[in-house]
Amino acid sequence: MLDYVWLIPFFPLVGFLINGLLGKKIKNEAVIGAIGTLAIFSSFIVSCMVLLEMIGLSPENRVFEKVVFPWIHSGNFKADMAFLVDPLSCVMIMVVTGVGSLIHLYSIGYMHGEEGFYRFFAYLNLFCMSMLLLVLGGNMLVMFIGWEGVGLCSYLLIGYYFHKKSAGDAAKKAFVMNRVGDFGFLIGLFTLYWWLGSNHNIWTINFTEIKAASHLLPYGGVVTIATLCFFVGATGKSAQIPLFTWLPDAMEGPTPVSALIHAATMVTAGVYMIGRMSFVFIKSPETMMVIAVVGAATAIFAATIGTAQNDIKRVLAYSTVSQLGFMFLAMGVGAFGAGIFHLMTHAFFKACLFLGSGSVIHAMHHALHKGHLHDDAQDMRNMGGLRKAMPITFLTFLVSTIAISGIPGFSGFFSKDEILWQAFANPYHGNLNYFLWATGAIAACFTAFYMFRLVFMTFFGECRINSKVKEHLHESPLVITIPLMVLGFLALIGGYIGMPKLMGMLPNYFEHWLDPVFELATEYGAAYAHHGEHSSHALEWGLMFGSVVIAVIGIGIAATMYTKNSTLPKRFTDAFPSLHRAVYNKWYIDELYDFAFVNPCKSFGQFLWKGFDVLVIDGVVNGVAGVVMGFSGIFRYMQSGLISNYAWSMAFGVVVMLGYYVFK
Amino acid sequence: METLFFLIISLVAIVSAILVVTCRNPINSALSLILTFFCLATYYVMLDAPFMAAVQVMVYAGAIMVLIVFTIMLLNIRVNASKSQSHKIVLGTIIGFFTLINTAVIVFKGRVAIPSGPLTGEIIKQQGHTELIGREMFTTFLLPFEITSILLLVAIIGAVILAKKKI
Amino acid sequence: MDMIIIPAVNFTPILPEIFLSVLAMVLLLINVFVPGDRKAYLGYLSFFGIVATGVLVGAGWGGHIESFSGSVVLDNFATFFKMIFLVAAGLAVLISDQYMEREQCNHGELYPLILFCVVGMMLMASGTDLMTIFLGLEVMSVSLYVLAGFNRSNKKSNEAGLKYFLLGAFSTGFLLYGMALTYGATGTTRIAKIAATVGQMTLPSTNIMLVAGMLLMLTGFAFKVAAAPFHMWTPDVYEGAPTPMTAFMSAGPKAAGFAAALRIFLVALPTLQVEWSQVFWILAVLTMTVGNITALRQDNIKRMLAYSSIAHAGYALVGFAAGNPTGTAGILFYMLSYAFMNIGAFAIIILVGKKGEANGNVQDFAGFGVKHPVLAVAMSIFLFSLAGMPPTAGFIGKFYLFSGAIQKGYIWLAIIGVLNSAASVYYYLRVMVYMYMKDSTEEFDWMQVTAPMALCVAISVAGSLIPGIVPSIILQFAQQAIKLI
Amino acid sequence: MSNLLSLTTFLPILGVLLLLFIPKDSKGTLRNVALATTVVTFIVSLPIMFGFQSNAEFQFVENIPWISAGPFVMRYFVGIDGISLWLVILTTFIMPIAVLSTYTAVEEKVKEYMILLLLLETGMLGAFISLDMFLFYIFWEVMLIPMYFMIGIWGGKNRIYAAVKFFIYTMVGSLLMLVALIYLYFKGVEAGFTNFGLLQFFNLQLPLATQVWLFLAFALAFAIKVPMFPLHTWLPDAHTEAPTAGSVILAAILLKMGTYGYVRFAIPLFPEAAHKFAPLIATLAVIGIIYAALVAMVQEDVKKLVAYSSVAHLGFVMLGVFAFNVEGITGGLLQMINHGVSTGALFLIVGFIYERRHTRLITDFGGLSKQMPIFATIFMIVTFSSIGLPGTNGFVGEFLVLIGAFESELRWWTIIASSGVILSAVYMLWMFQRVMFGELDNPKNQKLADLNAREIVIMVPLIVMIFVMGIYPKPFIDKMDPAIKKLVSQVRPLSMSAQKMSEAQPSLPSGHTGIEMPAGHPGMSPETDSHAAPVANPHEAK
Amino acid sequence: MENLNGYLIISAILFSIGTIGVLTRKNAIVIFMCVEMMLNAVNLTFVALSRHLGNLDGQVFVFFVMTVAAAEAAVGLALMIAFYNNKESIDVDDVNLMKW
Repeated sequence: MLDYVWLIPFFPLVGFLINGLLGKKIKNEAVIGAIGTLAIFSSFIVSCMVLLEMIGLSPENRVFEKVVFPWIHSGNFKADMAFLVDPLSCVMIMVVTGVGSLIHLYSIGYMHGEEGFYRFFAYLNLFCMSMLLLVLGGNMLVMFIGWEGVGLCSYLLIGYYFHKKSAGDAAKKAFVMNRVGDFGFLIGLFTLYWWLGSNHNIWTINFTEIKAASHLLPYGGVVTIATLCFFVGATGKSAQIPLFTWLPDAMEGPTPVSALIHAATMVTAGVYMIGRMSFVFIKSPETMMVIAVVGAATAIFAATIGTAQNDIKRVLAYSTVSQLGFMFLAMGVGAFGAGIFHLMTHAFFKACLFLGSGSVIHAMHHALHKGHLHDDAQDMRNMGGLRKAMPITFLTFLVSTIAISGIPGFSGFFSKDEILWQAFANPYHGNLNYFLWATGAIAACFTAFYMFRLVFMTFFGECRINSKVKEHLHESPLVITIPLMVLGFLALIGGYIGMPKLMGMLPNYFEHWLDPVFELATEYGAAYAHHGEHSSHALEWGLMFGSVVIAVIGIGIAATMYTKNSTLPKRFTDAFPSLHRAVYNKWYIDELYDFAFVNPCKSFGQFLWKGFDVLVIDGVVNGVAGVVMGFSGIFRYMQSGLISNYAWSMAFGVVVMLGYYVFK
Repeated sequence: METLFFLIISLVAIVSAILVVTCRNPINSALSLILTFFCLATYYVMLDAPFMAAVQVMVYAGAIMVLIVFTIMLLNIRVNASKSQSHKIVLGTIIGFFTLINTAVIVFKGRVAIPSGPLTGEIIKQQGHTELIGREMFTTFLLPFEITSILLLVAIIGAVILAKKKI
Repeated sequence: MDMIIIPAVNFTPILPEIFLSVLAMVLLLINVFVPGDRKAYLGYLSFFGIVATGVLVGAGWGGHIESFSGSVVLDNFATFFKMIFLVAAGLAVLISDQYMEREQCNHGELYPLILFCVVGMMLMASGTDLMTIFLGLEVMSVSLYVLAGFNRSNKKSNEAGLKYFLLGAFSTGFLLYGMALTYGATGTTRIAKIAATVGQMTLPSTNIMLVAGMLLMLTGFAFKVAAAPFHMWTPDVYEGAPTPMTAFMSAGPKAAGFAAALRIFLVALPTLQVEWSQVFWILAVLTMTVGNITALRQDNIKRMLAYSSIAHAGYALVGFAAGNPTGTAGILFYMLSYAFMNIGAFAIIILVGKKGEANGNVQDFAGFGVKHPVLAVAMSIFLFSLAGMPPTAGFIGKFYLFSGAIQKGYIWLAIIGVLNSAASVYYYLRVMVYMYMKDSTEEFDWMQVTAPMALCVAISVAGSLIPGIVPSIILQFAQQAIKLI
Repeated sequence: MSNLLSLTTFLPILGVLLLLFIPKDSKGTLRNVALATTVVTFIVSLPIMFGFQSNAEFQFVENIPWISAGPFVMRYFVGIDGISLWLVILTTFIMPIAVLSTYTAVEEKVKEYMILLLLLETGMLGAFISLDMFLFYIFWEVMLIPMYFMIGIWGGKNRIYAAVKFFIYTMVGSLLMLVALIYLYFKGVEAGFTNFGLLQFFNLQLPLATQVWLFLAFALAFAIKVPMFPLHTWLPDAHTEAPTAGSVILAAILLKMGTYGYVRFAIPLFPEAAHKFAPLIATLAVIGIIYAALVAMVQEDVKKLVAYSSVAHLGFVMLGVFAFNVEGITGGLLQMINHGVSTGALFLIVGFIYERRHTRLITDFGGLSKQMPIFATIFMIVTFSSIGLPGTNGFVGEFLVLIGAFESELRWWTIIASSGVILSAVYMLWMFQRVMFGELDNPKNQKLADLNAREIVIMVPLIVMIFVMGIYPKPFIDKMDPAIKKLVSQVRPLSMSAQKMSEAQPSLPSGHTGIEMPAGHPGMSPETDSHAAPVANPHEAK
Repeated sequence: MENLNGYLIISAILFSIGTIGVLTRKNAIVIFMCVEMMLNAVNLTFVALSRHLGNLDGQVFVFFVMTVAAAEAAVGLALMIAFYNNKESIDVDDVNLMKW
């Protein structure tokens, strides 16, 4: 089956082509939806088979490379359309195809009746294909196809409601920010390629070959540069500081898109990429530190913003940013396995959350539509008390919320706790570890707070929606709720495959599975790891307990503020108006970017055009022409028409000529 | 003696030449020019070229100048035509002056070819200037001589075309 | 006292001249009997005469005969230039009748004058004696004075004639003085003997009399070819003269000036090449620049082409400055091509023009391209050729001229030349802009394309294009012509 | 068929002759004949493509005496190698598209238009196949004429200014090149050459000072044509004013003349000077990339925006070419073709909406996606191709350019140039968004018709090319590879440092990297890489 | 012949005066007369040189120059008459229709 690994991205491609080219003719939503879903589901099946086959192999043999066709061969440079299957990509394809299939299914219901239904499915399939290319790519360039491809699909899907200006803007913003990241990715790629090539004559961008040659890479130095560049790429794709602002805006897209792309899969590409090249990243302590710090900072930063948002999807978006921060934190502290683990669990519960919110929005929208109201269907201030109307949604949502908050027993707990523990106990960052841990813990607290704030505002309390339409609120159809239930279930149990050794109930399958991928990194990391303090089990237990407490505190605050004492939030915002405004406006980051980059660029462009291009360059060009023309005028008036002048000119010529030779 | 004569003639020639340029009245200019031509004819005699002198007087002073004077009369040009602008005179004179300097230097510094021809004063006297010229003209310079006929024909046609009242 | 025995002379070298002179005289006689509205027949007659002369001239290719005790020679150089004159004259004759008819000055004497003018030019090209050259030049000039003022009822034509005459006479003074000084320095007027004498001189360039003679002769020829600063007459005379005569003047006498100058400078004064190259270098730059730049702002198309003609003299002077076979062959080629393209352009101007030299502005060409596509294409070809765009003859010509300069090491001269060439494109394009890109309500319904006109345009198009595509057919002759000097 | 190249080149002239006999009112026939001519030309050019052997030799060579006078011998010497092959094919490929695009766009003076188009094709093909420098120059200049008329007659409001500017600007450069060309020839004559044939001049050893001047002259001419910053200002004007087909050809092919000129002439003829000036040219190229992108960003006219984007794209080409390594030059060449396809398509797209709305101002549009879904799709694909999205042609070229440049001494330039990748996304997407997204609020836009069959037929080949070249560029690269290697070897021996470096390092066989890697082997052991190294890099292996 | 330079200088002076005349006078006929004076100056040079060199070429040349002068006079005066008929003036400053 491994030889047919190319089928995995191929099915969605076929789906894309069918829906994209013929979708308009087909018209029948069921058929279109079925094609789209089947395409990705077939991939899922193949993925499962691949996974099984991989499991059947011994751990050290779990690397398989497949060249489908040669792509760019020029000079030293060789890039094939090659796929790499190893434990890491297996995890990813499973997540992508699995969650993807569910979301496709969900979309059939959610997108029902939308104009351009076929377009949506086509894009969705295209996205899956790109994402699969990304994770399966056997070299950086194939990965880059996927990398950009998912950006493209993100663009297309965010801009799905293209008649809305905000959607268009958001789409463009997403793409451009991603491009900034891509720029970093490319430079990183170039640096690595060039350095290995020129110093060791290993001209390659193949992951396996780089891995084989990675012992040649120095610690720090050029690797730091390259990895930092790669990391810039990761921040763009995974919405980390400073390139995170596109993700909340990306919520302009349909909700399944948010679930699939902006929560479960695409945004994790950065994490995946770092995991894929862990053996390179680990060689640069500086980069690792930067990653860890950026991850932690993003986690807390986005979490703070999340506390003040009213749009249900925006809260989730910031939550996503924040959770991605956790993953980066994990990568940065060398806990690659934990990061990927969190990636996976996050995919489950965040997809569930988004789909749940989609279900809510769907219902709200439906209700508002029936009532001919134009209230915002996504504003939590219009919701409340939905748990009765939408029990399944509520339940799954709640499970996922608990998971994300890090309550023991749910998937999020295992992964997040592992990250926090590693942040504290990793051997790489010395004293910085305390800060990392503290930041992560506080972020976790915020997470619990805003997630429960969300739950409380949406599902608990009184229904704040216009009473006229209250009776129109219904649970969503099965096609929507089935994915919710599946995902909710996964959010609940997904964590058990990666239980910490500490708990010892189950072996940490997940970490073992990924071991072959990351062992080299650990080996390299050992070169500069501090082996001094051996952390005790007690400490680990203590920290775990602490993090649970923190989460509970967050939940408690949320409960107090949004169920018990509903005036509290208002009082709070009144007490710190500027703080609230700042948080509500996302710390004015967008404005800052506008001020620092966008507007200067535009005005610089204007200046270059009107000022430089037209005035200076064309001015010179036309100026030369003007000067020549001016001379033309002068010469013309020398031609006075008077014979004496003409004769004078002739005589003058003679005199000068003779004079020169006579008096030479 | 000859030098003195030469100087006197030169003085006359130059003065009359200046008069050609300075006289307001074209008729006066023309008459001064005739005087210059006569001076030149004198030079030619001094240079053992009596035939040239004769032709000079006949063709130039006689034919051409008569033609010019005749035209002046015909056109009845007002004597006191407006004066030339002074800048024109100044600039013109400057150029003329430089021309003179240049040519003078050329004359003084230039190397004239070594006399190599067969003709000396005696031979000219012996054979007669006219005959010598004639012989040259009909042998060595036959073609140019023929060309002059065409030239004159063209001039005639031209003059007719341009000046005849009605063609 | 002996009889003067006229030596036996070989008339072969001047057969064409004789033929043309006789033809001219015959035409003069016939003219008396041809009524005013039939003067075209004289034109046809002279055209055929010119063609016949062309055959005669062509038959002399390859020969080398001196005659009239060294006053004249038949060689390839002369033959080539004679062909150029005949082309210019032939084309001019073709376009004359219609114009003269329109301007009501269709006097039969026109054709003999043109023919005499050609005789003069031929003598300039084949003369090997300063006297022959001088007289040839005068025959040409006197004819041209008349031709320029031929339309005597037209004030502009009058002025043109008078201006040309006064300035021409003035320049003759310098030319003559130059010849006198050369005579003084070398003791002869025979070009071959001058060459021999100068060749024996030690350091001829220090003999200021010789140098001055050379410079003054150069002045005279510079006037004829309209090189700055002796060019000032050109625009006025070209504008005022009857258009066919302008066409003729721009092609024929210019070539004749070059012919004579080439023979004198290359054959008689090769030892002074450093000096005259320097002068021509500067003259070329001045001429090109003044011509091109002034042309930029001209509206009257004749005047514009006059400035353009100055510029072209400048290009040719580039070849002259180079003074090597490449450059000089380039001059030969260029003069021939120039005759075609320039007269062709003037033919179109005549066609577009109205009585009284009206409709002669660039703006009047608006819409021409639509109404008369074929003629407009022809005009475009002429203009592109003038601008030196491949694949026209003008390009090859310039290529050889500039190559000559480069071969000689005058890179800057070539660069200035090409920059000029680029600037010149503007005003040539301007005509095309009006022809094709400006709309006009003008119907051009007064235009009559008579057969001779059409023939002239056709020949000119062929002459501007074919040498551009297969230049060898002309260039090899030019090369041989230059070799024999 | 030894004269296939000539046949291809002069077939359009045959078409012109045919057109001359068709009355000018039967527009349909005129168009069809022109189309048929270009299609036939394309078909005739196909055997060239398929028959082309992947080696570094010039193929389909014809070498006939042409001019021989004085010191000059010019020959009709044509032939193609891998570098020119694709440009020839690109030309024949674009031309039918260009002709087809004029079916409704040009209603007046159809005959003249078609004649000019065909003449232009001959000119362009001629320039690409010429191996005689003089012949090249002739074609190079000849191309100007039809283009000048196309802009000037069928152009927009400011067409005359644009046409004249285009003409004179280009002329200035090329005339200086002519001077250099002649000078070079005489240098060749001194070295014993007897004609203008290009290939022998590659072996001419010129002192550096001479090379510098000659290179500058050539470079100027080509830089104007490319156009490189700061000589680019004729381009936006020309593009904005030109009719659609004119813009398409201008962008797709004429601009390539400049870059082609560098590859074919300026660099191999004067390798040392080229090396010397590489930093300067790279700087200008990079400035061009960034500058043009910034300027494009604030354009109000779609066409002008695309025009500026051309400047940026060709900046990439220049950067790649001046990397002087196989990757860079391959990338540059691919980028040339890509740009031809993508930007040609963009101009066609602009033409489509211009035909419908008679405006190109971005603000006049908005929300067209709704009204014109097919158009929107095509537009989007082309936009992304222009941005250089992986999977489309634009990426392959751009990437190779960047990686090639990064490998060479132009590392820092590459980094700056790469940021052009961001900017290109900004301006293209912003434009796309403003035109296609948003509310369809302008009433005039509300009844726009989507693309008709003809327009789709025009676009489909381009779209196909966009993907084919993006996904499977191998055939393209394979055919051009030997020629590029040869070119690099012509240039490379002079940069000793690079050679020394590769000699000093033990190296990996470049033949099999990773492809044949057995499954399940996580990389090779360190020993294998350092020892198995008989052949270093292909530069030496040439 | 010792006095050659004297003749040559005289002719140079005459030539220059003629030039000045051409440049400063306005009357076309006078200008023409000045040109004639220049030609005569050259003639003097020719004759003097011819005598000095001992060959007759120069003198023959002079003969032809006279012919030329005559021909030019005929044509030139005819042109002036034609011009006068149109303009009622023979002033060269009135020859001003065409300029620039």
